[in-house]
Amino acid sequence: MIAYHLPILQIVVPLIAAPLSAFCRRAGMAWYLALIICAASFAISVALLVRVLDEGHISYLLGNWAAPWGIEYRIDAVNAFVLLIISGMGTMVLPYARVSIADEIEPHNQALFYTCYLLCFAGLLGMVITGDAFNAFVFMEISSLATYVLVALGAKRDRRALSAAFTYLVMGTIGATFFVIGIGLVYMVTGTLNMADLAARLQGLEQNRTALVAFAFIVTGIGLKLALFPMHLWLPNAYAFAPSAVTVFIAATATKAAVYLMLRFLFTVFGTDYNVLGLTLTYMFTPLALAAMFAASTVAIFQFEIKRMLAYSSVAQLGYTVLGISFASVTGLTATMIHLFNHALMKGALFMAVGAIVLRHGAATIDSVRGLGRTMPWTMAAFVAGGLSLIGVPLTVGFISKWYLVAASLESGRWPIAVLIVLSSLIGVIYIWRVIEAAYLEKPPEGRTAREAPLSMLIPTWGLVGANIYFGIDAELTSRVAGAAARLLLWVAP
Amino acid sequence: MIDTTINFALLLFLAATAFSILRRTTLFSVVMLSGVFSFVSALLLVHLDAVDVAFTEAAVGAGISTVLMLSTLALTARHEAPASRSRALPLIVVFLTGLALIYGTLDMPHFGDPSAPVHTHVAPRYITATATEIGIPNIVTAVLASYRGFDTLGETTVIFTAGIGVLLLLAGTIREPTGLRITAMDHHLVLRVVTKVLIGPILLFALYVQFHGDYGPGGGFQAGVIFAAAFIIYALVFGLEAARRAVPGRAVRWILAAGVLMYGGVGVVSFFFGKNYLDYSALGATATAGQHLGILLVEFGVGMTVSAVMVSTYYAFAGQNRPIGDEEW
Amino acid sequence: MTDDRHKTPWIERKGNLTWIHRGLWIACAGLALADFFYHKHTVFRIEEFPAFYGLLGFIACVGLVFGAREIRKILKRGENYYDR
Amino acid sequence: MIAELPPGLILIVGALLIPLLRPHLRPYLMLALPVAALVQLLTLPAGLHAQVDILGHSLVFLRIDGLSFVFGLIFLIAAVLNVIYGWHEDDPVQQVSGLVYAGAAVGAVFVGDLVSLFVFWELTAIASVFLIWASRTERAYRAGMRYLLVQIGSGVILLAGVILHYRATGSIAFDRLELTGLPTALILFAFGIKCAFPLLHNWLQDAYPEATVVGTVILSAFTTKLAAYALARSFAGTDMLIWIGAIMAVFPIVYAVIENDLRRVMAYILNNQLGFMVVGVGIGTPLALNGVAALAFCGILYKALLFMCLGAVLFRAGSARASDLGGLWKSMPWTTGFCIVGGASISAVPLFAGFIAKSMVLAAVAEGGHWIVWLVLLAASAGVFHQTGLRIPYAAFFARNPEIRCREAPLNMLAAMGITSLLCIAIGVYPAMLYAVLPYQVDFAVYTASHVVTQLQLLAFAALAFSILLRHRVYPQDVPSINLDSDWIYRRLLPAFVDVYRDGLRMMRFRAIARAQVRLNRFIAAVYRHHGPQGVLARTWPVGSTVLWVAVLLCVTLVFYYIE
Repeated sequence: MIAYHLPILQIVVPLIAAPLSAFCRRAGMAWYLALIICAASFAISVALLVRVLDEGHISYLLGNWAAPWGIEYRIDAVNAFVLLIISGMGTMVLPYARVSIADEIEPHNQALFYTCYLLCFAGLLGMVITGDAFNAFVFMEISSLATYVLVALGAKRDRRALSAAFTYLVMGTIGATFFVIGIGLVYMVTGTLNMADLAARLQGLEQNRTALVAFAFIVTGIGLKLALFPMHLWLPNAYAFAPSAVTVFIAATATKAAVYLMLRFLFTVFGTDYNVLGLTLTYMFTPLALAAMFAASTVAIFQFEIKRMLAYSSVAQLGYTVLGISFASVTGLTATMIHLFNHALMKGALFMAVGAIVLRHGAATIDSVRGLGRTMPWTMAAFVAGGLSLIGVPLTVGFISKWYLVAASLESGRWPIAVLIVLSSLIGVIYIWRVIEAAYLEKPPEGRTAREAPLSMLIPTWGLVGANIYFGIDAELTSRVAGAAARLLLWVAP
Repeated sequence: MIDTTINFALLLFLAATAFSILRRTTLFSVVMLSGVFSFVSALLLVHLDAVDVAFTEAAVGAGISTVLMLSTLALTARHEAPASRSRALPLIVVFLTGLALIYGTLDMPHFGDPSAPVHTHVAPRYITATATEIGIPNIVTAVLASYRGFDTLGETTVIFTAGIGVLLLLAGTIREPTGLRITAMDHHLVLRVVTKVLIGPILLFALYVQFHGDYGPGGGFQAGVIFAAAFIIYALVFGLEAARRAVPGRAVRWILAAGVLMYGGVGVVSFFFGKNYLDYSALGATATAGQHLGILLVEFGVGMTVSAVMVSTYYAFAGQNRPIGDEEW
Repeated sequence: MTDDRHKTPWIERKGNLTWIHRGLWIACAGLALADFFYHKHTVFRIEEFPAFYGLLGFIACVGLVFGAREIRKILKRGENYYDR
Repeated sequence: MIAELPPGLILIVGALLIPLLRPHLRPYLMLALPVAALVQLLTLPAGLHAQVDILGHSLVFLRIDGLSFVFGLIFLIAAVLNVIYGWHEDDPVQQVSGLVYAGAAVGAVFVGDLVSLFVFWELTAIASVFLIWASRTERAYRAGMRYLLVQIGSGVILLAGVILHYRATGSIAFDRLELTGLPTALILFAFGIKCAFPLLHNWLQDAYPEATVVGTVILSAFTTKLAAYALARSFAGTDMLIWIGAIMAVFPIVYAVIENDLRRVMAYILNNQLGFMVVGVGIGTPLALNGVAALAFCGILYKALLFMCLGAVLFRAGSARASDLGGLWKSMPWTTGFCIVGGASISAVPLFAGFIAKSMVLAAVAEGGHWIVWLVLLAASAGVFHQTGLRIPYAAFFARNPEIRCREAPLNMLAAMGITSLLCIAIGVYPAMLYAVLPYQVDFAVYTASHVVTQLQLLAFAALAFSILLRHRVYPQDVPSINLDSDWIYRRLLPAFVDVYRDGLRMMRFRAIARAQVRLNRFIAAVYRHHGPQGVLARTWPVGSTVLWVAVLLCVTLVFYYIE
């Protein structure tokens, strides 16, 4: 009975918990509620993934209205995997968030913060789980609005958070509007909003210019949402000025959901046979991904604030993700899917470590981490481990991602890209090294009384570091799911 | 023929308004013009037979958002800063993109074409089956609240999120009430009397729109906005403090959450009857009775959240700074 | 004299050092000559060269020191080189 | 169960109990642990014990055969000696880490699979770094950090190799490996780092001299010998190793000559001794492997002895730098004597331990017909004598520059040095004692006239050379300095590269910005002419530009699609 309703419970549990938590007067209560709800949500997504791997796809009809008329939830290996990433990271962040949020947000806002967090959480899950194009837009709106607010809440620490959130709002709204214009246009030529139905009815409309315009709008709109270079300008500030816990959460999940939507529309809705797909991948995605990998990494080298540096690194990492898409091969999409997971782990660990530094020192700049190797050994060790993973050192998840990417580029015969992937990792070494150098080889400034971060922050951080290493050694599970997802997207029989 | 003429006239008027908004630098007139723009759009929507949308557009676009923009104006400058960069490049880019888009539209189905995919695939079922499956005459409401009821839950949550955002970002900065504030429009006797007379009917109308949504144009969104409009008028004329005394901020916050809870909760109830989420047919003796009840309840939830968000947004905006004095109007 | 002996131990007196030095020369000569009086177990032809081991040891050490002196010119740095 | 308890585990578990005891009781427990482990080792029969099956693979924690027995034995003896030497030390950090380190090394010697090897491999790295950090100085902290990075790196590479090897062959057995592809190459590389192969060596000279007095002695015994054991186990007979070993035997001596810090001189000599072992492993015949085992056995003893002496000097005189020392023989006569014994042993003077072991390796090299390597090794052993047999005793105890007065080393240090010296001499006099524990049947006579005379010749002439060079003041002066080594690559070159790259990019960026600014200024000026005084670039610029990008992208894609 419950098993049957799991798909909708995945969304409804956090969605209903959000207004409930708005009744909480004290932050502690709201936090407990959020923690329990997110953990339950994580359990549900695990159950869903297991079921999907066993049975193939699951379909759930909302209001019991048959598919093209009502809204359908459709879960397969692709979105079950992304659901797992989002709910897992959402749960990991909460124990971490308590101390960090108590420090970084005005006391009277803390209870409602968790409401907003739950909304964002539910929104992201909702846009991933659904099989209906318009429903995806609605939930994208929920998550986006909540994210803008969450970012703006960084204003207590730094007033620039407000303008960062505003920029993000403008860009995000343009992205969402483009997306909904695209959906409107495909609705115009097909008369349906259900993704599976869309895929069927778009067959034979290859030459239809309205569909082409829709395709362009959707790709550009989601591209904006996933910070496809050069449409990434909102991202660094948003990540840098948001409260630390929020940075961890959105860095690990928000762009992942957008990448998922991109994959869904490119491969499931428009399909591999769509005439301009190859064109888009080769002439738009490949160069933009490569540009992101190099330009954003290079910008990261010059950043003084570590959060901002990591944010630019995220843009570069999204370059890897998009590069995987651009190969349009099973290996390439496996690389993308696995990198979604892996990048969430490594950036989660890194941003958590940086958040701990922010908690103790009020800021995380190259200056403020000087000598921290000794005063905050566990935090800095976690940063180093996360950094190694980001660079792609063997035995970390970063290596697995790059391995698949390089394999995909060699497989497609584009070996210069493999060389570029390796080269761009070397740039990563430089900016991570700057932090390590400051933390371990430089003396702390006089008169600093630093303590190690509280255990409630260290444990989730190290949990993620452990995951970085575990899934870096035993990539069996992730690569199996990612491979299954890639085959599904490309309509290849398993 | 007459239809086409009206359409063209309205569209032309819209374009003219938009263009003059672009040209203005006095923000006050820009706000007023955008109110006009919304009104014309509402008219256009009425003419397209989308009366539900027209309702919302008129109430939100022309009414409440104008008020909110005016409150914002009170906090910022009255004049737009002159553009600091050349407009040539953006203009060229926009022009080219526009051309490309127009070229793309040439393939669209013609306006009102009965053989367009929109009219042949999903829509026919809504038109034919609503009467038997849902049992209400307003197909728009049926689609909105039942067939695609989950989208509407999502939209309500979007509004809820916006409300939470306003509370988080603005409510904390509301200033302590001062004596000065209450004197806002005390000596505008005519206004006070007219407002007092009007508020009752407006509230009643809101209730009508709310509960009559199954049969005629209307529903939770429109009703919520109208309801909120009544309050905002009251607050404008009698001062924020008076409005707060009538409905305190805390109550608004509760209603805000309760609306979404109500909508989401109705969906949960169907679980207990072994039905899928948001399957209202379980709620009544017969399927149509259940649908009817369900739609009524969720629309009420929407109305609660929408009106609460509007009111709390106004509270938050208007509480930011000194009220606008008479001499400034 | 006795006092002097106490002050500078035997090993540190100039003359005795010279004797140690001379003793070394004599020992070396003796060992080199010994090569002719026993059966040398050899693997390589070169081992049969008289006093081969001695010469190798000598050359190796001198070469080592001279080589090191040259290399030092390139490698030597101040003691705080890395701490700067 | 007790019967199969791995000796290494006794040390590790026991070490964790040490902090619980009162300070004055700790040394007794510390001594009891390796002794108990030794007893345990001697009672265990040969074969595989303590196997654990995990995920279909059996992890073997205890494999006793000829090779592992001799290494385990000497490791435990070294652990006993270290405890005695460090008896006076009251520092729980050093006490625990020293024993855990020894236990990990013993554990690693007895494992039978690569996964367990990795675990102990990393444990040795982590436990040993505390011996360096225990100096509690800034220099030691940094050196320890670098040491840890290298050691952990070695472990990580090992694990990568093991995983790939498992993928390729399905086996995790820690046995002979063929150097055929990337997996085994990675494993060899990992061993090579720990064994201080040329260019991978510098962590040793960098870190060992920074450790504490006791710590350096402990460090000298285990890490590199463990690597030598691993090489002998897996890569015996790999030709490449002969040449690597030959290079290793020579070039550290050159550094030793010009090095001022005597403990660092010893570190270079230690590296050179490893070279002999690596050559032996490369040859891989039973005689050669016997030589390697014997060399490791004796090497641990006499190198520990020399480090102990230098440690005692550092402990009493406060420095171990050649330029600061001299004339100590009067103050520390016993230490002087033990140092000479150690020097004689390492230089393979007949009747001392080194003679037995080195002869075997040299004989094996000659037997294999590698005449260049043979010559190189001979020359290297002359060099070793020149450094450790002559220079260290001379510089520390006999040189005349500064006269230092201090007390003789503490009794426990003297006892440890004395026992070690006795062992060195005993092995040299009764080689059969050592032969009995070597992995293969020994069929080698060491005390032949030929061996003795040729060796004496070599040594005497080397001594002559030393004395001539000293008299003629050709010998390089001992002055405070350091010499560049391969660590320069990561301590100077790489950071410099990073700086250059960073600076280069920064320059480019500045130029680009400057150029852009010129244009921007013109542009602003143009706007200024047209739009009045408020033409400042506002913060909205990024938003505007992104929107512009979006529009451009949309437009370009659309046009592209239409053309298509």
